[in-house]
Amino acid sequence: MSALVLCAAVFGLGLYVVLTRRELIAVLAGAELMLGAANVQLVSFASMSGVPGESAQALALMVLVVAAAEVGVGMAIIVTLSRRSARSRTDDLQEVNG
Amino acid sequence: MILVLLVVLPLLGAIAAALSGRRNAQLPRVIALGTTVLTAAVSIAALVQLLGDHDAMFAWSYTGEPGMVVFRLVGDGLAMPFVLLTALLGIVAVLASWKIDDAPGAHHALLLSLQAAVTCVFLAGTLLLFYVAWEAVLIPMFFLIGKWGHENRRHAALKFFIYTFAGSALMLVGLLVALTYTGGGAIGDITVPIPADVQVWLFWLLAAGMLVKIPAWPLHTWLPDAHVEAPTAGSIMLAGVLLKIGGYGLLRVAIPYAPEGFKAAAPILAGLGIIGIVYGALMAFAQSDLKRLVAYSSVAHMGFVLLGISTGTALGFAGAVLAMVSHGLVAGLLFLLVGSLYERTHTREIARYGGLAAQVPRWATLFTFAALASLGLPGLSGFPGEFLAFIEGFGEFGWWMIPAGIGVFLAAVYNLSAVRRVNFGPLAGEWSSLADASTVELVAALPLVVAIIVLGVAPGLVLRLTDPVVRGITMILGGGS
Amino acid sequence: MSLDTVAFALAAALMVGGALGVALTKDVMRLVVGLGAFLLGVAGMFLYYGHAFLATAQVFVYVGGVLVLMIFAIMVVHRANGRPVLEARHDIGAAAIGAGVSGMLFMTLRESVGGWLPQSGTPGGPIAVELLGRSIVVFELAGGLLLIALVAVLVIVGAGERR
Amino acid sequence: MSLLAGNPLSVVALPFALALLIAAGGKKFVSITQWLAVVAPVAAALAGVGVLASSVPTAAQDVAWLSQGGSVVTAGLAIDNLTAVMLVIVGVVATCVVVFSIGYMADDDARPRYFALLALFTGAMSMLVMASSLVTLFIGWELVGACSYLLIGFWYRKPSASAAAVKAFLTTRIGDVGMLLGLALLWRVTGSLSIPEVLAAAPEIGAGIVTVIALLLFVGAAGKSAQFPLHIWLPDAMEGPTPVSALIHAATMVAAGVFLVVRMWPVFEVAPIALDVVLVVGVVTAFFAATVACVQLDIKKVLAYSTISQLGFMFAALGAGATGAAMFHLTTHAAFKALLFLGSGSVIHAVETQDIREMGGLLKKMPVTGTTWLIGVWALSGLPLLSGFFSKDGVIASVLHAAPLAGYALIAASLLTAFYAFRVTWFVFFGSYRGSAHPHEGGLVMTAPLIALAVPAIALGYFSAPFMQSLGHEAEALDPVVAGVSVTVAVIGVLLAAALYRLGVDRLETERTSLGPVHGVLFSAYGVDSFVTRFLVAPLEKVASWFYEVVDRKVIDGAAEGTAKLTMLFGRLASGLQTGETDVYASLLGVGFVVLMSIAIWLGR
Repeated sequence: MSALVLCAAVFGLGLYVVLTRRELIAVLAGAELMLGAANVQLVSFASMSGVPGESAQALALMVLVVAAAEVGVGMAIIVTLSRRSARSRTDDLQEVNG
Repeated sequence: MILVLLVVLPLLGAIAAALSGRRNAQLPRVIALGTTVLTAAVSIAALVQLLGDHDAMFAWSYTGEPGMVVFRLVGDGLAMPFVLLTALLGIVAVLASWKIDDAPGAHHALLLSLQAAVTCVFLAGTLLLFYVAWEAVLIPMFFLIGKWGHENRRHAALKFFIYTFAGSALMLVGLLVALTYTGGGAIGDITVPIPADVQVWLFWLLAAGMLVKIPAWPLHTWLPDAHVEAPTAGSIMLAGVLLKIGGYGLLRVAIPYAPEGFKAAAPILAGLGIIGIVYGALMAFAQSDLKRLVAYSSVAHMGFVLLGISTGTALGFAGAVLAMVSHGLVAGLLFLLVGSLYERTHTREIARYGGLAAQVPRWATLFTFAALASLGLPGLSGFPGEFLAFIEGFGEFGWWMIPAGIGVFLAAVYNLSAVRRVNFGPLAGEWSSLADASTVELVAALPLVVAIIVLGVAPGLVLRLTDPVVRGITMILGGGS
Repeated sequence: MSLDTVAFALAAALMVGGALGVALTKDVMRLVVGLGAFLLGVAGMFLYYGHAFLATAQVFVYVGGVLVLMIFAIMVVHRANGRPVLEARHDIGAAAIGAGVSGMLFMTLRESVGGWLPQSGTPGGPIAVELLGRSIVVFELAGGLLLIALVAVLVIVGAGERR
Repeated sequence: MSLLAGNPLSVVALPFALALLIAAGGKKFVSITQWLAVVAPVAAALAGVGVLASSVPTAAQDVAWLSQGGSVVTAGLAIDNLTAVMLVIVGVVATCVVVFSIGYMADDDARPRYFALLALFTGAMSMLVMASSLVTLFIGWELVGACSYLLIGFWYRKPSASAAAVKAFLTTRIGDVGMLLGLALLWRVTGSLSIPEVLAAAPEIGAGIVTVIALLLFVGAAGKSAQFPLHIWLPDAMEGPTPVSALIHAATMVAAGVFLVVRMWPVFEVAPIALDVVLVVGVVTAFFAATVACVQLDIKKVLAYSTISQLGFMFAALGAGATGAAMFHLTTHAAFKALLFLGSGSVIHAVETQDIREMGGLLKKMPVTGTTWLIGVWALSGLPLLSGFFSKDGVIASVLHAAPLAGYALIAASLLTAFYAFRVTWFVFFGSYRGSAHPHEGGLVMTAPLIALAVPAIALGYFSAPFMQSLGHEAEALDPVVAGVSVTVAVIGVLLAAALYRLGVDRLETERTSLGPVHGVLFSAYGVDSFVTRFLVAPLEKVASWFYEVVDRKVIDGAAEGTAKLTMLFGRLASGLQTGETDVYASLLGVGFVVLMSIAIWLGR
């Protein structure tokens, strides 16, 4: 039960980081936090509800892979953005709102 | 099979007109005229076939594999007068837009597809096809007003589209509810009667789209704007036929599927009808724009239709059908004349007209004739429908008919004042060189004039057709389901 | 205080400490260190639940790969103007939203443990069998997709280089 | 004869066909087709005579005009004695008018339209008269109104003519709406509109309802026969060509009101209150119109008010229950009033003005017109030996028996009648010619009809007995006392007019000053006309435009357009959220998650 509290708290913290940090890198770190917390949560659930370990592990692995890919792509974007216009602050990037 | 032809033929014509439009301007007009004349011939053949096997309705349906009726056309006594009216007005509309020169191909294609869609509404055998055709009517009309209209045509086209679309959205909900209960999908075969308490709100749901279309009193403000901006042919089809699918829908769908709901709603409908008669006449009298005047007169005429339908008696329905067919002819003729005048004078301001009878005698005689028909002069088509609606209305609602009587008087007021301000009095200087109605316009007007007189003298022709269907409806209303 | 509760406490402390480090630090390197600590904590938790393979994978992929990548990215991005000062706009709104989400997360998940949430879909096992068994093709396709994504990364980065 | 009498439909169809032919003929053939216009009324007259001679009413040619689901509205035509009498009147007068018009309208360029409309009118009038169902009667009723509208506004270039035409149609239309309501009430109560059935069912209808029906039908009759207060259109209707006034506004259309009451007599019989109303309205109109006629300066206006007054006499007789006397007076009135109108037409044609101050001494210059006018005026005033004397005497006798007070009013009215009739006669036909034109007698085409009409004006009085029998009434003998009184009163009127004349023409000018305010009141027909225009017509325009500006544009259209604006407003609000900062989006996401999950939990509880 305590794992539940922990992971939820860390997830909230990760979200806080995403919301408050201005640098893309920090935002990505926040995302990592959230993903990690989710992973732990997943695993703790699997053990609690008697699901065979392998499937939990398989799923966690999948999340891991996805997280890794995500960081990779995130880094690439950061690098290109910074190289092209030296802007890595979320505030400057307003084009999103169409 | 003949029914399918009625719908498909104009569509083919539309495609042909659109394609040929690119090469030269004259070809699409000829194709359009040919198609409409052919469709008229086919519709007469359908009439003969209907009369042949003593008024049995004949249907054509294409059923999908699990036996679900997918596409069904029904030609019976109630639909046939409207189909013939559509065919006739189709010819008149094509003739009226003979001198359209910007993209004539597209214009005639849209006209023909509009005619096909409307015919499909009248012949629709299943609820779904009825709805699909009902919506399909909006599209060509929207483009006709939007592209070939006058000053602020976009606003009018958009308002027309959204207003009617909102109404028909409610109607769709109603149709779906009806479908779930009856399941059959084919209009008319109500195997399991819909429970009474459902019928009460079901009727209002179904009637919503139709009241917007008729137009009933508070839902009418889209009509003057649409008419003022629409091109002549657009106005003819809009007034002549599009307003009828509302009334037709009430008779064909709303009442049979929700008779209890109709009985509860009848007084309100009658009230709306009577208000419509007086209000439309009053508005028409206050107009300074000729086309807007005719548009409001349509509101007044359709007020009678609503009154006729709301009486719930056989003669009341007959009066409504007669009033609708006659309004189609009269409004068609009026818009043809006003449109042809506008093409030559480029103004619709009544104040600037005066004494045209001297300058354009043929046009003036037709306009006076149309105005007399519009005020319901006996001997012309306006009278039987309105007379029946009036006396049956009196039978059902008693002294509430006094405002309707005042409406009849106001009809004479605005019609005659329009004739006086346009035709009589000294000739306004600026029109001293105005040309009289061209032969094309006269040829277009002739069938309408003849039909107005024939329908005025012998309304029995139409009544004979609608008799079996109306008996069915009154039987449903009478309790037998 | 049995051994595993100690392990759990340690891992939890590592996770929370790392997260707080990421959240509060001004300096970017300290942020990376915090993230590293957090990831180690997560690996510890996996161990606590007895998934050794997962823990090792976690360490390899994350600590080894991701952190190094981040450091490189930081190096590349901030070559010109030295170590940037991480500026954070701590505002109550964001904190409230974070707390709200975590609280709600906690409540809903607690409910689900109680069996309230409807058991949707099949349990994990058959998916794995399915995934690696008959629909191996799909699995491979997913892998291919990831590969393409990575290649795309190179292309994006590459374009910048040539100019 | 029998062919026409045999089937009434031909009597209606023939005039319509002729009208079409004349209109189609157009200007080229008008000199030939105008004679066709004569055929229509002759046919009607022959049909009438046919039935009267054989006195066998033709069977009704009924057809189920509107039938649907069991209930039927029949329409049909039939000729019985009453119809036959009316047919003869319409036929004779119309024939004379058409022949007269050929001369009168000789130099008018729109003759085809004129003669076509006359033929159409004859057809419509005969349909009205021969109707065996109230629907056909109503159709004829309104078609006659439409023809009168088109004929009054014949010279449409004159704004006053087109205004008068519209006014005529609208005022009669008010009456028609009343009648329509009466028909609707009859339809609801008796379930049928065919006249025989309705008349048979009349006694069983409840007293209250039958009175309302009778009153509503009387409103229609009052509208068409220009009784007070719906009389304002008749004086203005003089804008139309004079032969039209002679035909429509003297003999036929205005008589339709009286015909309607006589035709629907069983309904009126059981509604005594309605009959009292008819009596009162008749007497008031008779007296009021007679006073106004005394001060008119336009020859046709005098005749118009005289017609209104004489119709008042007929309605008074009907009110008193004497349908025979009323019909007899209607017949004689049709003859001599048409004669007077055609006479005035011939005078106007000669002197090109309608103002009696610019006439005078025309008896010498236009002997035929003069003498026939004298015969007409003699009959109108009810002086002995001519038809007016007999019919007016019958009317006054019956009214005296029913309501003495009303009788005295009618006697006073007939004094005034004699006065204004001879006032016009002295100033127009005696003394010296004051005008600038050089008057001369019209051609044979114009004088023949005058003579033709003079004959019945003279002789008709002596045929009261057979006339009454044909209508199924017993012929009462002449009441000596009433006859004596009315003759003396008439003679007084004549002498008064002579006295006025002896004072010389300027006397007409001084009339205005001597009578002072009274003259103003009388001249403008008690201001009824201006009252109506000021308090009914003008406000209608204001109300209509206010309704349009405020209610339609702002309220209803506003509501429709308003919903559109509202949706746009919401659109703009929603777009405010898309600021572009990613953290805003993320926080929205978070808030969304919290809200949704709380709902899920709350529902799941």
